[in-house]
Amino acid sequence: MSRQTYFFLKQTARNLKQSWGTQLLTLMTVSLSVLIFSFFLLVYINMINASERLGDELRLIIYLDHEVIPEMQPRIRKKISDFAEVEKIVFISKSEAFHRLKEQLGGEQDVLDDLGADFLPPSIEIYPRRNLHNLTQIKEFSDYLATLPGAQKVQFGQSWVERFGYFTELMRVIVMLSGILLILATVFMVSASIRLTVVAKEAELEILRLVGATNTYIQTPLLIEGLLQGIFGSSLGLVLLYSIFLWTKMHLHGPGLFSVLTLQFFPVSTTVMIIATAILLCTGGSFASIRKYMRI
Amino acid sequence: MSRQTYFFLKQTARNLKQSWGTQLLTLMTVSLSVLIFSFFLLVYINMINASERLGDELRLIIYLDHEVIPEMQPRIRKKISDFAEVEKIVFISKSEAFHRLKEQLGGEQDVLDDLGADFLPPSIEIYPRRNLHNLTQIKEFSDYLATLPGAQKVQFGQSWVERFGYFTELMRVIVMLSGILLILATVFMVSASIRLTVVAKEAELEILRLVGATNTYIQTPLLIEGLLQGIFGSSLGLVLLYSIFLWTKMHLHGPGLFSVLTLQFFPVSTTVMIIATAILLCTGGSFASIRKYMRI
Amino acid sequence: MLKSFSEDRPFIDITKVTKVYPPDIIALQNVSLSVDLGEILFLTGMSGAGKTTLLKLICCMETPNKGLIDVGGYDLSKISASQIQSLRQQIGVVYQDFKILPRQTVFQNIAMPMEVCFTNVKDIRKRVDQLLESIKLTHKRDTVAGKLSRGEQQRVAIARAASNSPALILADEPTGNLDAEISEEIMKLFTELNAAGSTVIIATHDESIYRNTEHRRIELEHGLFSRQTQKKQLSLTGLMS
Amino acid sequence: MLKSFSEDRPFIDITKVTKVYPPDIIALQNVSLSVDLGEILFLTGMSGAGKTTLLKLICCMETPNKGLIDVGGYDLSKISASQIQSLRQQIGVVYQDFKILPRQTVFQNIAMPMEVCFTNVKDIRKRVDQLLESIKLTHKRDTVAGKLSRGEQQRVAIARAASNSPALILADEPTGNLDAEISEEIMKLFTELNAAGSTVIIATHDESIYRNTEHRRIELEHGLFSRQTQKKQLSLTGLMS
Ligand SMILES: Nc1ncnc2c1ncn2[C@@H]1O[C@H](COP(=O)(O)OP(=O)(O)OP(=O)(O)O)[C@@H](O)[C@H]1O
Ligand SMILES: Nc1ncnc2c1ncn2[C@@H]1O[C@H](COP(=O)(O)OP(=O)(O)OP(=O)(O)O)[C@@H](O)[C@H]1O
Ligand SMILES: [Mg+2]
Ligand SMILES: [Mg+2]
Repeated sequence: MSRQTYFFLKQTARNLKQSWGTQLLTLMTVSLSVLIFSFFLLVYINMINASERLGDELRLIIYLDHEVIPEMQPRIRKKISDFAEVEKIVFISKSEAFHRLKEQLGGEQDVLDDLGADFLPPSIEIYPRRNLHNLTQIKEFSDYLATLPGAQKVQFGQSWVERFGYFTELMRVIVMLSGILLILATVFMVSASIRLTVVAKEAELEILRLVGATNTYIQTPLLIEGLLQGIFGSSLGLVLLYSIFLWTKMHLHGPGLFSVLTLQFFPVSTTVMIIATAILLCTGGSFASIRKYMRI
Repeated sequence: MSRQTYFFLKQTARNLKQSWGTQLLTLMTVSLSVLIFSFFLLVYINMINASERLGDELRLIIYLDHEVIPEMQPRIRKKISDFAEVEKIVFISKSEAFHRLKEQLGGEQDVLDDLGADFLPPSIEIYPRRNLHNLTQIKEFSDYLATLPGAQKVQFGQSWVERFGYFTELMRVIVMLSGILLILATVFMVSASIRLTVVAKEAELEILRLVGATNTYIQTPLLIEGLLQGIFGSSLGLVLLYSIFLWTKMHLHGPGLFSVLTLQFFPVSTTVMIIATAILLCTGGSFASIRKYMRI
Repeated sequence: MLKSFSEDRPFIDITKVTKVYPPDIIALQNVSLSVDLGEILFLTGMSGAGKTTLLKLICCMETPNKGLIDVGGYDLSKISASQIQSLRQQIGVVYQDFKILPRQTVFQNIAMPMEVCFTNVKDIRKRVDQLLESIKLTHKRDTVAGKLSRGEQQRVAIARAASNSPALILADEPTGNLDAEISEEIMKLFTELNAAGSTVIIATHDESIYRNTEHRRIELEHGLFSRQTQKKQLSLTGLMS
Repeated sequence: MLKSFSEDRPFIDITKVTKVYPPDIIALQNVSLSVDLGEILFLTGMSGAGKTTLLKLICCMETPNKGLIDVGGYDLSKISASQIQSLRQQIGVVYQDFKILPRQTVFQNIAMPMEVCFTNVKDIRKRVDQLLESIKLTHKRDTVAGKLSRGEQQRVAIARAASNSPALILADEPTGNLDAEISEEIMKLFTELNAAGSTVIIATHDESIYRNTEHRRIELEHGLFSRQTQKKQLSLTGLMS
């Protein structure tokens, strides 16, 4: 076994030396593919994060014709929660509403002094769960809330939600389509570079079969090669992605921006998964491509 | 010449028949590359459109301590325009401000009846030109406006502008990075498929040179092939893109969304440009790749 | 020597074999032949007679349409993939188109069959150097094979076939690009290998290499055996069908 | 016939040519030779002597390190790319490794040099069919060349070299894979071509094809001319250097 191991290492080293051009090409392909794929994964993940954060600001307000007495609150809570899961429900009394307005007016608040503290209607603020981001769903929810006893009018930042919904929807479509295109490109690139490698090795594989090389003898160096290429290629791709990520983060640094959105990189587990997948694809791809030489 | 033309057409037909696998691969590569490239171009163009449309909603408001008499307006207009080009400047008097608030309050407007029509300050609304989208620039402009005589306070939808600016910035970075990655992928794909084609043709080219084939004899069929591949490949890519475009448009169809954004396809000139570029690349690429066979 | 082989049977036994290439090119027709262990056999015949096809059948590169082939105790119609591998390790073939690797050195080309059998490095070096001397290419040891002349390449192909000291050597036109002097050297090499236990089959057009030997010669004509000389009185099984 | 060529000069004139392959492999050393128009010349010598190298120099596949080569009135050291092209259209070469296209048919392979000269389709067909008869491969006309036996491939290579009725034919080991009978046919073909005006140079090891002819033979040894026979009393310029 030790002599065999030595042979295989020698064989791999020789292959690497003899076909370093093709090897480098494959390495670059793997890096580029991993980079492209993980780039879009990262964009997608951050987009979802962002939409969740922005979704936090969504609230629906039910203006009521009279205040809800504390004893009634649990029943209304239940009625609301029955329809859709919500994050938080806040009951705002007339006076609370008045105080808020006052705060909002800031310097101008003395204009309110003449008005009674109860000129504003009481309301219920509802912060829906994050799964309720679709405009139609929000509208349905809003329609439902309008049927609650005492509800005068239901409001939500319709234009904001529409605009935001449009943005996320468009982003999702773009990311999805890019993803499909890029997976096609990646598949193409990897298969083209494997095809180039096999073309270069065709004659050698044929002769190896003819002098009676065993499957182990032929496949082991390929396995090692695939392993090395998977590891180095994907690591390189991920390092590049991380550099881009850091650059973007720095580039986008501005006051207050990160209160809205924080860019996040992959957790370690995802990184490991990406590398593992790359290794699997590299070895699997080269195995599949020499399959026809493995018969007899 | 007519016999030569016949020869070349025959040669091309033979090539296409003999290496249809590789030809198809190249065709698909060209299509995919054109698709990917024009997809991102389209996204970019529509993003710019969108940011212009959304930018329309940006306005700065200067609250004044006293009304601007109509005779002063041209001077102030000039002062403002001196600093930055603006789309529109609107002077709002106390009463106009009051009427607006009333409209905004809708049903609740009677609460204002007791207040004087002049409890709100007069203001100037400034709609900047589209080139003023950068947050820092807007801030500078806002600071400048604060120095105008009588200016109490300058307001703009800071959070909205920040958020929007963040979005467009992020989108721009994403589109830019994707563009770079995809151009890399495209270059890789095209060169890999040309390399595969040349590998397949190597022996034939060598022998053609050895039996004294002229440059015209060798290059003309390649030229025709490149032409065909450029035309069909890029057309296919563009047709696919147009299908995706239509699908996206339908998919995103919702009430009111298109008041904010309208998706647009390339004008005919851009389409023609893309096809021409693809043809150039296809023929240029294959010419470059057989360059070494053209010596001697 | 092949493990499963018992000495009382012919080493190669071909019975009524027909090989038809698609669509309908009859390369061999109802051919029977047996070759004894340790024999040297010449296979002659016009261009296109089926010599190469017969050799390809013996080393499992092609399968017959009809008939049975038995090599060293293996029935080739029932042989498993791993058995083919170990059989091929015991057969050295000089291909008519050489099949050497133009980008590997002469040494690497010749060492390949030994590397496949995990022979240790010292033995490989010794054997290759010894063979290089026989084929008079010691000075080209580390030259890339693609930069050799055709005759030199042919000699490399011969050395590769011999390198593993195989039980069976199939040489297809081994002297086609070699001059008389070197052809003689090569024949000497084959005789030595034969003396060391290898069975040798040589397909050739070169009259000079079989004219003065006493080995059996079989002549193929359009896929049929047309004539055979039996000098050594060894096997009588190889018959015109 | 080459346009720029005047008949009173030797057709090929090689003067003190040295060819060294990198790094330091001396393939030809100070070789001088002249070949007259319409001559048949045999080039012999051991494997690795430099025969192929000499032929490659004549058809511009390699450039000499020293010395002058003049072919049909062209000085090869000053020849332009388009002149090389028209010169090559006038030279038919049988490469030692054939260089036929395995995925094109026999017809396409043989027709190639004529297609390159834009010969019309009828003439191509006539010529190819005529050649196929000479090389006895009429029945393989539309077979893909990769599926032929080596000897058949060699004949295709010979037919391709002859197809354009070139002014000069360079045949490198043209009978290496052919039996005596077909070799004779091939020699007959070369003689016919020569009678029709082609100058023919044949590099070979096969004694039988030059033994009974009265053509000049030059023997190379380690890149030097070691011997030459001058039967026809034609040219005296080819000298040992
Ligand atoms: N491309 C090359 N690079 C390096 N050396 C070469 C190259 N081609 C040939 N040689 C060497 O030059 C010498 C002469 O080669 P050449 O092919 O001319 O021999 P040859 O007479 O044709 O032999 P053969 O009968 O074997 O074909 C040989 O030693 C060969 O190894
Ligand atoms: N792969 C193939 N497909 C179709 N026909 C083939 C194939 N290989 C060989 N043939 C045909 O089978 C016949 C016998 O071929 P084979 O190679 O056995 O001849 P050979 O005796 O070796 O001839 P040579 O001396 O020319 O090498 C020939 O007519 C050849 O054209
Ligand atoms: Mg053969
Ligand atoms: Mg030679």
